[in-house]
Amino acid sequence: MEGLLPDLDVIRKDFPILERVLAGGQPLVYLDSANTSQKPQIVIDTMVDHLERHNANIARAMHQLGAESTEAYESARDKVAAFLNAPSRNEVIFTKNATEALNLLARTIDLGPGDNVVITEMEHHSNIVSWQLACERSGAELRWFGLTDGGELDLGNADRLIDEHTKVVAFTWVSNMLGTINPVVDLVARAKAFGALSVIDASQAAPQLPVDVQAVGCDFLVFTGHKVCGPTGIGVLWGREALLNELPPFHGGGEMIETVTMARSTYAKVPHRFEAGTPPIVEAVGLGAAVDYLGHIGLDAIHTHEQTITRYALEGLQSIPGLSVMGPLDATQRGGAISFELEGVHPHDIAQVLDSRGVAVRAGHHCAKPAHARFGVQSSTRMSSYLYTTPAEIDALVEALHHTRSYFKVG
Amino acid sequence: MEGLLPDLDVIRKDFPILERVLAGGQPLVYLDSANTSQKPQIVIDTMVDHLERHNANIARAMHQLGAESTEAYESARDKVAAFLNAPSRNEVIFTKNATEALNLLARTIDLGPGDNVVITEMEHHSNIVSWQLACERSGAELRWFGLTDGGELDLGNADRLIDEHTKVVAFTWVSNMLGTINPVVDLVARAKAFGALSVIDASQAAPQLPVDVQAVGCDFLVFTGHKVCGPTGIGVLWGREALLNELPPFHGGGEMIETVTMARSTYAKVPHRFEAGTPPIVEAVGLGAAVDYLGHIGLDAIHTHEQTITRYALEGLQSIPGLSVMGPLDATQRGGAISFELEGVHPHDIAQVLDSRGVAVRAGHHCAKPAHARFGVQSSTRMSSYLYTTPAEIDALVEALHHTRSYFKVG
Amino acid sequence: MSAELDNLYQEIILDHYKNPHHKGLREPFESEVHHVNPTCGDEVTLRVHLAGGVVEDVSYDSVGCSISQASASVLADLVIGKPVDEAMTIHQTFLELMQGKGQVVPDEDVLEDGIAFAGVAKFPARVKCALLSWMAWKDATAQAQSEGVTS
Amino acid sequence: MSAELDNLYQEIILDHYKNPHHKGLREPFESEVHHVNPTCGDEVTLRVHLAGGVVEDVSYDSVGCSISQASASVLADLVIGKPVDEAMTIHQTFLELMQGKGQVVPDEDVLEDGIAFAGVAKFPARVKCALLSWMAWKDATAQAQSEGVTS
Ligand SMILES: Cc1ncc(COP(=O)(O)O)c(C=O)c1O
Ligand SMILES: Cc1ncc(COP(=O)(O)O)c(C=O)c1O
Repeated sequence: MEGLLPDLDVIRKDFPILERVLAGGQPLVYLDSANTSQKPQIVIDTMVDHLERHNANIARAMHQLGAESTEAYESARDKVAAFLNAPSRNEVIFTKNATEALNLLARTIDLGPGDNVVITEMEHHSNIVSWQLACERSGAELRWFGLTDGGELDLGNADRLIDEHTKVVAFTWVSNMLGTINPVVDLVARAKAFGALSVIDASQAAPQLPVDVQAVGCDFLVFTGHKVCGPTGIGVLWGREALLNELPPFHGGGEMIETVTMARSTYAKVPHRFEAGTPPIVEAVGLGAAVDYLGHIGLDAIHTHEQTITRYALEGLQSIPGLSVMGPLDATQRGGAISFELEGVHPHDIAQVLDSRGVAVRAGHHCAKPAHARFGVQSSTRMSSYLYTTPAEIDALVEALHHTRSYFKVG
Repeated sequence: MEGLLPDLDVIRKDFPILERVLAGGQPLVYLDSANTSQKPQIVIDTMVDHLERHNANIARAMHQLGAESTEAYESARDKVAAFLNAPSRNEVIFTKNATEALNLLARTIDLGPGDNVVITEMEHHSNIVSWQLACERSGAELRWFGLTDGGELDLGNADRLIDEHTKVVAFTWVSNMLGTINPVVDLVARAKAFGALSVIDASQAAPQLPVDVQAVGCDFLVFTGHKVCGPTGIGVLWGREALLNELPPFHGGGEMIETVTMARSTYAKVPHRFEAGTPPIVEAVGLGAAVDYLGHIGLDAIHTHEQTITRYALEGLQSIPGLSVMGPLDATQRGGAISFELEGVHPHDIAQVLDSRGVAVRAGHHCAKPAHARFGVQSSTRMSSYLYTTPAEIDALVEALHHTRSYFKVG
Repeated sequence: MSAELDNLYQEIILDHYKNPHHKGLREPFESEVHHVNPTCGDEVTLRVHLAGGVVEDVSYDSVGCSISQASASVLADLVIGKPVDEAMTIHQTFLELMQGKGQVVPDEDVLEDGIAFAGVAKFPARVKCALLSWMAWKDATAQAQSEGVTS
Repeated sequence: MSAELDNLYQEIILDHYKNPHHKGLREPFESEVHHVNPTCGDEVTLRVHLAGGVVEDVSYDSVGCSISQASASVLADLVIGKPVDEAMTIHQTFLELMQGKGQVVPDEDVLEDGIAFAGVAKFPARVKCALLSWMAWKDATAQAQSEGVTS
């Protein structure tokens, strides 16, 4: 199939879990990568090497292990900066996940009554609830872009939504439910026109397409480590250096200070300003190995692979009677997460039957309840591919869905 | 030597890094465990097994890997609950580190003008700056216990410090700089007498002595994974279930919700209430293995070992001309972190010379600037032992300190 | 694996799913609750009508998977018409079955059609589905009882 | 390892440490800054006096390790009396040496005693010590210059 990663077999060998055999001797067909990606051996080995040979606290430690650990942690920062094409390494803040990165912004960007924050109806809960809470605390107003029936942002009333009182426009690059790829450059420009800060949630974009913060021109961007082949416990907040240094501190603690007395303290500049306490060291090191791994394969090639698999999956899914795909139907306009409904069978039950055949998908609201509500559904089933996904795995999914229909005697 | 862990040699074999050979062929003498502990093989192997065979997102995933991962994560919660003797597993909240746990409390406990928060002068910056920021935001007043010349809490004015306007009394169980073990039961009782919440920073206590939240009677207690043989990226907030469920949400995002609409959301109960987003899954699993490991050796035995090593170290250090130890001099009254000054040589320079002999210690303010200021010093050198420390390593330290004096031609 | 699956989706469950008993919201009632399974979004609105220490009616409206739907139907069958105390005992028995990780042998005398849920206990992710309406019922009953006390 | 250590603690450094040049805060000055190394707590208060485009005086008070103390002393030696431009070039040269991870061969003509710091570049944790007063001096000089422009 044209467009697949050339050495797909070799790539699959990089991921030990893909050899897992599940109950009943079923081989694993992992189609839940938008939830979390699997980890290549190199990421695991890098973490093990760090823990077994170089483990020490960073920055504060003056000894050889401390120097090695600090060097490993800080070079992960360099790798992430390169991954995002960030102008400065200081702009890369390590957080615990994308959720923390979004909440950091929602807690530190100054908002007040009369201000408004604009989000969209297709956001992940992390990019909704964080701003709801910020608006409750500050008295600012929360506004949002609605969605078209085709699952795209409805920009029709954009000129009324974003105005001179808009302080933040926060939106996802790629929807984790609908797969929609949003016009980020356009949205950033609209925010900028009114002097609002733009915040991009790249949690689903960073795994599958090249992210260049300078080309996009946004003010802040976040992503999460465990979806880009890295470990859990690590996420990234990127922001323009000057903006970050103007934000008040978030957590108070070790390493974020300049000086501390009992009466008052002063704070360091970024990145340390926002990295209070012992950071996720081995996790950052693992993330560094992960973005290196992705960079080595090439984000363009990964993107083409995802689109190829997605096109094949869209075809296969639509061949199933009673199945309807939500979101854009053109594979070139979407990411690799495909949510769908199957008439007469509840998503949980679909996922359960699929699981009995080793096919792992997600069922539920995928932390996107408002997007589900918009389409009048309470939950859906989602398959999501990644760089290790093969067409044969899509075939297994399609076949298992046919089986599901006959199991529940629908149609 | 009476009091050492019986199978010290065997225990040392559990820690692969202890075989590291440093520059110049020097074996590693790791005396920086209060900064971060080393990791036993079982913790590393448990993490690797999780990543290679069971990796999936938790709670949300309906498939077999998801069930395995959720089971691993939730049983880590059970293990931590047992480690703390918590009445309910729901009371164990996984955070990123102790710093985040303290900041979570400082952000969510309701404070206002007229209220006060009482801390101590021997706190780690994480338990100072978090409350400074909370007091700045809320208009509450920050008060603190001073220290005696012997490095203990000065409780002389306790009755004036804690009063009916006190909302929080937050203090460390064991000082990371002075080693002092504080009278936590007494402090909790004083807080309770005025209806104030008690918050214990057990970051240095949890590694080395049995922690029983029911026996202590406190309201909240925090510790950090990487100091108890666990990985970085994971910490614990324990709190009474009813109190935790009354606190407003901290971060908004996935898993902490009950339901979400664009207009408003409702929130889950603990523990999920405070675990927004994908948590540090493999890190929690690693922490579970770590507390199991410690429990297997026995916290009482570890405590005795630490005291034995500490006593031996105090003797050895005090034999060095010009060296003065800060904090209590009675090994039974203190933890295993020993900070000291050496006349005529700056702590950096001491640490550097020690490092050239493979001896890893910490030099600086150890994130306890106010405690240093109290004793009129700007920085100190700190050695800290752990369950794998041998008397021979203390001998190596003492010898290296003699060498340092001669290197810098002092005395 | 198909055997495990058939064990989960017993005919009884699928029957209750296709033809749920007592479904729909009815009057009179002393309390109404709304419960959600936060991870998957399954929802139930459930009303309880008590009279003279007896569960006179349980009515509900719900969206969710076969397990959560069938379990609401079985719950209603089991508790309607029973003294509250006895209904609570049934609740406890069902709870123990669900939390038993597949090790508990169900008591058909107490649970009737509910024994079909024994297979669910082996699927931790689905236990919450099976318990959704049962937890709602317990909550609603407690509210109805305290209403009774205070009014 | 002792060789590496001797390479770090060159005699010149230890001499400057024991007998720092130009130490103490003096008048007149156009700007004073206070810099801290947040990780270890080393501090320096540093004053700059410029006149006619020349660094007339650099005076300082500092607490810290041998490397940070000696480097302040060497800095003062090197820049006092030099045109600001030339002093900035020396600053740049010293910075490059420190950030060179031990790969840069120091230029004795420019750095004089400063070449003794070549060994420090191999100890990443100590580079900040060596740079503390240099960063403070650059900051203070920039402030003094902008003072000059605005006043
Ligand atoms: C007493 C004490 N409290 C809090 C902390 C903070 O822990 P962490 O950096 O893991 O958040 C530490 C260790 O650095 C500590 O020693
Ligand atoms: C679009 C989007 N945003 C944010 C998140 C949150 O990421 P995390 O749970 O790692 O914080 C996710 C994934 O769960 C996501 O898909």
